[in-house]
Amino acid sequence: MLLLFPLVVSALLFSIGVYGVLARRNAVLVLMGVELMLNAVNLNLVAFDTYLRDVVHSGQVLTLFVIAVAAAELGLGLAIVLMIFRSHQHIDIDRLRELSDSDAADEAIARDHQIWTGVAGGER
Amino acid sequence: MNPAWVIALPAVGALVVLGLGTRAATGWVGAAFGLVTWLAGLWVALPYVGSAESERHVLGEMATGVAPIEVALTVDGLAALLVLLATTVAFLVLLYSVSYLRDEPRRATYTALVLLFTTAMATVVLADDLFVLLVGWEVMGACSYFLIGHYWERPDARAGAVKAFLLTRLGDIGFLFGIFVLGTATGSWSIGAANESAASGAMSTSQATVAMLLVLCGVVGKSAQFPLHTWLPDAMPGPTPISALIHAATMVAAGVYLVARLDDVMAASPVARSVLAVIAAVTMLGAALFAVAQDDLKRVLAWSTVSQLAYMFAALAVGGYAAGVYHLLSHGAFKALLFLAAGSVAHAIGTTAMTEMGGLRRALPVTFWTMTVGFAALAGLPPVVGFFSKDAVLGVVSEEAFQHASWQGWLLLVSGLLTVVVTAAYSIRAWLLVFCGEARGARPQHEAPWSMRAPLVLLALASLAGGVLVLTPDLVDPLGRTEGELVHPVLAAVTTVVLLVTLLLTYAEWWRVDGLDPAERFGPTRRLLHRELGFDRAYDLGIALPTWALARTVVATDRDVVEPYVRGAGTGARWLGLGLRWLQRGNVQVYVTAVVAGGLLLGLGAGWLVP
Amino acid sequence: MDGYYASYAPVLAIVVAGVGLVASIFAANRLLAPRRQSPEKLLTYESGVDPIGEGWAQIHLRYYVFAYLYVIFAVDAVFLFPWATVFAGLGWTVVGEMAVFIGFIAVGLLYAWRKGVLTWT
Amino acid sequence: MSSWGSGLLDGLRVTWRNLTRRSVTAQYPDAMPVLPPRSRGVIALIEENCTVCMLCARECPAWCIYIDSHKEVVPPVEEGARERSRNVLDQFDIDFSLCMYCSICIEACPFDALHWSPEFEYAEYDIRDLTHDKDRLRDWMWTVPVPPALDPAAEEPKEVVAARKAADVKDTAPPGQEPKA
Amino acid sequence: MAEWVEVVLRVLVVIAAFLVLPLLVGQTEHKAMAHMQSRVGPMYAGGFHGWAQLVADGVKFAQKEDVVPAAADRTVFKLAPAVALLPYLVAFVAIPVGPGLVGQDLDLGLFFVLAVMSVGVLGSLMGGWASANKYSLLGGMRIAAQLMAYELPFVLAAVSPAMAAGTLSLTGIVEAWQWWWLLWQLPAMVVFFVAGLAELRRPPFDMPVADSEIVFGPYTEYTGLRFALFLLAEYAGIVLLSALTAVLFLGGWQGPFEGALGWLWTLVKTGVVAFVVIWARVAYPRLREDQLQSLAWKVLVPVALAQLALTTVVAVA
Amino acid sequence: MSAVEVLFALLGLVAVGSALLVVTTARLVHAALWLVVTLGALAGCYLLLAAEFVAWVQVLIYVGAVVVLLLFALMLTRAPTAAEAGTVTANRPLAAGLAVLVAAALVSSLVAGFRDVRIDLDDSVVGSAETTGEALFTSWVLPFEVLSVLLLAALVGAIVLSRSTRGGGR
Repeated sequence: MLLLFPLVVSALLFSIGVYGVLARRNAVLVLMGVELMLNAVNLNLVAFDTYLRDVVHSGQVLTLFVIAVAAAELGLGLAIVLMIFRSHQHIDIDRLRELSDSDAADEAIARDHQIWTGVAGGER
Repeated sequence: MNPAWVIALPAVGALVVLGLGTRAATGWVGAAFGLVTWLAGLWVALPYVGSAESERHVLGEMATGVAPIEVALTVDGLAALLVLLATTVAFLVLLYSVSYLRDEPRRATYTALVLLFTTAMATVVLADDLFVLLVGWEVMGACSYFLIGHYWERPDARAGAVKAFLLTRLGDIGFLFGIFVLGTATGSWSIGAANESAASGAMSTSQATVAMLLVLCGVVGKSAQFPLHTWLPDAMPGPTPISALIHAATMVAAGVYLVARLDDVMAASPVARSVLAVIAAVTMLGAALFAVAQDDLKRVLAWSTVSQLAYMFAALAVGGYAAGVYHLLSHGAFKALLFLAAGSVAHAIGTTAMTEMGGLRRALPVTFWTMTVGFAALAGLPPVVGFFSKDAVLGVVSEEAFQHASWQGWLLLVSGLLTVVVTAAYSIRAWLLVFCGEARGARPQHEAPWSMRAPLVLLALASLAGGVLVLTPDLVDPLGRTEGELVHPVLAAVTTVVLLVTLLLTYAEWWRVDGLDPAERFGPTRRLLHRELGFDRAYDLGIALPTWALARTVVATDRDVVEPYVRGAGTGARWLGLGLRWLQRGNVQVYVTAVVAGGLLLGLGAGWLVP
Repeated sequence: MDGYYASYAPVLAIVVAGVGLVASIFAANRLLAPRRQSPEKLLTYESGVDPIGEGWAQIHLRYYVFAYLYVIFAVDAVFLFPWATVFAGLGWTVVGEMAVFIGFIAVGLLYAWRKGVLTWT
Repeated sequence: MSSWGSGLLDGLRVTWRNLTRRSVTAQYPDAMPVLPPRSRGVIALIEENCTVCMLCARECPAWCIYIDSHKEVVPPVEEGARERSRNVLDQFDIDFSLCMYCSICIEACPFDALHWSPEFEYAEYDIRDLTHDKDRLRDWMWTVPVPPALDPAAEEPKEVVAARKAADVKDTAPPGQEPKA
Repeated sequence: MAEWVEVVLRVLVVIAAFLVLPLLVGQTEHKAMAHMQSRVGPMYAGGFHGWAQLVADGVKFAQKEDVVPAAADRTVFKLAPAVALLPYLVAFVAIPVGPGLVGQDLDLGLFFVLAVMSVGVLGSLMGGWASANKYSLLGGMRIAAQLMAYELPFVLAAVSPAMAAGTLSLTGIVEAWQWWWLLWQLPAMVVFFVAGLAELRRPPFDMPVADSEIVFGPYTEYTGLRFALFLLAEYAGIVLLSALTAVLFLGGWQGPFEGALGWLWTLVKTGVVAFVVIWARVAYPRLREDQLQSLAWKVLVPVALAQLALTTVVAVA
Repeated sequence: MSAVEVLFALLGLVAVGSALLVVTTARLVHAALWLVVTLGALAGCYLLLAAEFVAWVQVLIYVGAVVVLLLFALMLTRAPTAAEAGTVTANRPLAAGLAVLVAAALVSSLVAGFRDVRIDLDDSVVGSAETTGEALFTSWVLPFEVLSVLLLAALVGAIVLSRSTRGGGR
């Protein structure tokens, strides 16, 4: 079989995953995009393992590790998403902007600055 | 039997105990595991006590970049003795703890940690490979951290735990590099290989020196020798049985054990031996002097441990392998006894401050008699075991001084004899303050229950009978590493006379002004000693304060010099930032898009540029 | 009937056959069954009471926690299978490796137990 | 703990014992069931006894009795007396798809117009057919069994006691005086 | 060419077994359960003791109207029964009945069966969600939670005989089986069986479909043939569980006259286990959801882990 | 093309097609179900690449567990049966462009690099449980043990996250 078969499938899956991560609004769907990308990597690993006839089976073993790590990672990610849902009642990524550069954020930074350096009063 | 059982059993016990939680049986289950471990220890160790044979069990092998790490255990004469010591003391401590911590809410973790501690010590003792030893060594450090901080509600316990952890860790860095040096020098991580290559001369003197100096860093930290000695007394807020465990058989003994284990490498490096001799000389006298001035019974004992460990190092520094090991064993017995007895006192009156004690002889007869034996051993009174072992140490030191006329020998001999005096003084002082005279503070409620008394009696018997070992030097030195006898009659007579004079003088002093603390005789020096010559303060002044000062300078420089520029840059940046601000919208996906696009550009660029 | 691919031929065949079977059952049903639909009949069934709101109800988070517990342990259990086939040949070292592995996870289980997560309240 | 395990075994034992015994199921359509006395199969109506007092319909918890009537004027019994009006039953339906066989209507009837019949085989294909009109209810009356005999030790029925008292009074009282029942 | 014929034949036999054996179990359940409750069960269909009752049921189901609620997600709703059923069919391929009498003897047959069975949970979850019904959704979630909770002891217990035999091939496990394994692997067998019961949502583990609480869980909205497929899946599951228990723990075709009657032994053992499944349904009351979860996590998982340790020690020593 | 190649091409097509649906469908649960199809097809691919064990692990873990987790999360965060409006952000055209670019870059470089390279599939199992197990427990012990620590950490993390909700917000 042409090595290109799995490689191209993997590349396409990866790009689709990229699209999913970038364009999806629902946080759970974004995580699905991540899963697609991870699976693309796994396919690559397995394909090269078979192609190279690796004695220590790096590809397959790493795939197992990736699957395990991905399961743990996804679980924690989803737990965080669920927490966000509890506090915000939605999980739209583009509406979660606590970390944006806003005036409120500026003030918080100034406050922290004061605490750390002991300088009374910011420049504002 | 595979020696791995001695390591595995307490580990399993720790898990079981942890699972039991705060049930009533927790302590007993722990003690049962202690007993089982002790039996396993007996089984494993007894055939090798006093035998020149050794047996190696390879459990597995791990490949590394250099030499493979062999997960291997070795039982030989030295290891067997220490296995016996460690498992016995651990069992007694566990038994003792059943009653001592009866009402303690955290006794599950406590018992589990004691068992884990035993596991770690057994690992250290049985390890054939330096890395395996290091694993035990570090687990022991972690356990001691937890146990010292057992009463973490108390600030002094927290501080003591952190201090112990940091200081021993400081030394362990050196130890780790020492292992690397040994490993690269011999091409193997095996302790036996290191000793062999040193003995055969394959290892150069400079390699041995570097390695041993680095290893000594770890040893000094673990065994609380100068200059890393300050953690041990501060570890006293931990539960008293733990002190017994740490001081007698495990943690601090590990340092001595390691030096004894690497005796051949040590012998290959005169420099390392000299360094060790200086450290031992300074530590033994200094620590003994500190012990004189303390008001807290456990602190007295702690300093005495430091001082006694220095004796062992003194012996090892002049090649007195047998004397060092003998003193290690003897000290293990009587120091465990002393601490457990101190615990019994504390259990009865609820404090360890000697200013609160006095006249406890009547109320606590068993504690009194056993602790008297302990103090006698500590002071080195014949015929208790301490007399013989100390005599053995002083014997090798004096041989070194007289026969080889080396400055190390003289230094150690003078320091050792002075320490004998001081040790006798603080022993009898503590004895007097605790048991004689008027009751000063709390009245004892009760003598300890049998599970606490039994270990005391057993250890006291061991201390009394331990002198017999002198008759069979092969037991402690089966390979005949040290020439010469363990008994030195002349020296023994001299020290005994000195000792008795000191005891009488101190007693007379106490008798003269009834019940006065003999330490008051030191006058203002006492306060200095009480503050332990201000080592802590010195460390603060010498290390912490400069660091703080540097930090403050940096802050000031930053604020007054750098800040205006920064502010100027900041103003400029703010204008820039206002322009860029719209990018910073908190939308993660926009950021990720940028990252992916950037990565893609880089990749494409690399593809283009690199043919 | 040997060789790797041949050994999976029946599996493939049964998947295809199964899909065909289910499809044909559904097709038969389509032909045989009557179709008389009314809005009443298509109403969501809530024990005879008219349904209120949509078919979604707030569901407790513990479902998720239990599922996650399983995922962790399933990942764990998966490694047991290759281990089961090789451990007898490779000896105690491999047993020790797996003991450490399981030990860690068991500590997790113990932690969950002690924290009361395993209690469905 | 031991009780927990033994409970498990008990469950298995009991079911196994039942499995090995003969089943007690009545093979109904093949063998008719033996009904106990006073079985509540269906409600029968004696139209003649009904005075359209509506007590039954009002007491019915399931609202399954439908009664309709009209008034008729009855000529005076004797000369000079007032005319009387009386209710005539037009419709008496019981909807057995609603009825819950509680027997309240039968207890409530002051004139013994309603009775239990043990007949139960009146299933229908159409639910509407389960509403029985007064003729059908009347027909059920023929299946109403004779009340079972009283226990030997039972109290005498009130009616009998009253009747006997009346008879005694009649026997002993001087003629011309009607006894009050 | 002959190979293809053989493949087709094997597949046909597997499908036939898949369709017939669950009916047998179902009929046995009808009758045994009735008698355990002092009833006689179905008596008419087919004449002799109602033997054709389930066939009649099937015909009835096929004629019933297929109702999809207006609020439901039609596609998912319709696909769910198939997703619930097919994994069991596929898993049947790897179950050996006798030496060589197997759909396909896979090298990692045990793992294959477990992996395929774990897909079935999706069917219930899909059905529960797609019905757009609160009871269904809750039931679906409960099923998924229950399946996941019990999958773990199930898998752990299944590893034990594989460890003992040193292979994952089901045929290999039967061949390595010795009679004393009955004792050695007893805890694993109990855990496996109990967890399997819970996986199938059989009473006493039928909380997620408890009719007195949440109607019929995820199957509430299902009618006709689709409902029947869910039922078929349940009974196929019983057969599969019983066969797996027989193969993993009871020694499959091992027994007297195993040369000629091996296949019969497997079937008999399977039948006995299936009967116990039915028996348990009659004998025990339903567990509450909290009891359900704590049984899995606090009893079965630790026991399974302990059994693993025991197996390891005995196998290596 | 051999049967294996045909099958692989088909499975690849299924995987890619359903993956596309995963990221485009407007119904949340459908996305998860399409993901099942993708993962299943990938498991088939692994089977064809003779990595037997990995394939069934993929089924057991991904299809049997991870997807259920995803479905749980979707159902806990309200997943209506009807199609939902606005499941994609305004970022979409940019994202699509980028994805296409990534695909083009990857595929073109892969084609350039491995144009005529063939995998030799000689009907032998590359990844049976035994071979994988041996590799895993002899050469990969350390990462394997580290993995257990990671799983423990993840477990504790999830428990902490789920418990902190009881105490009520910040």
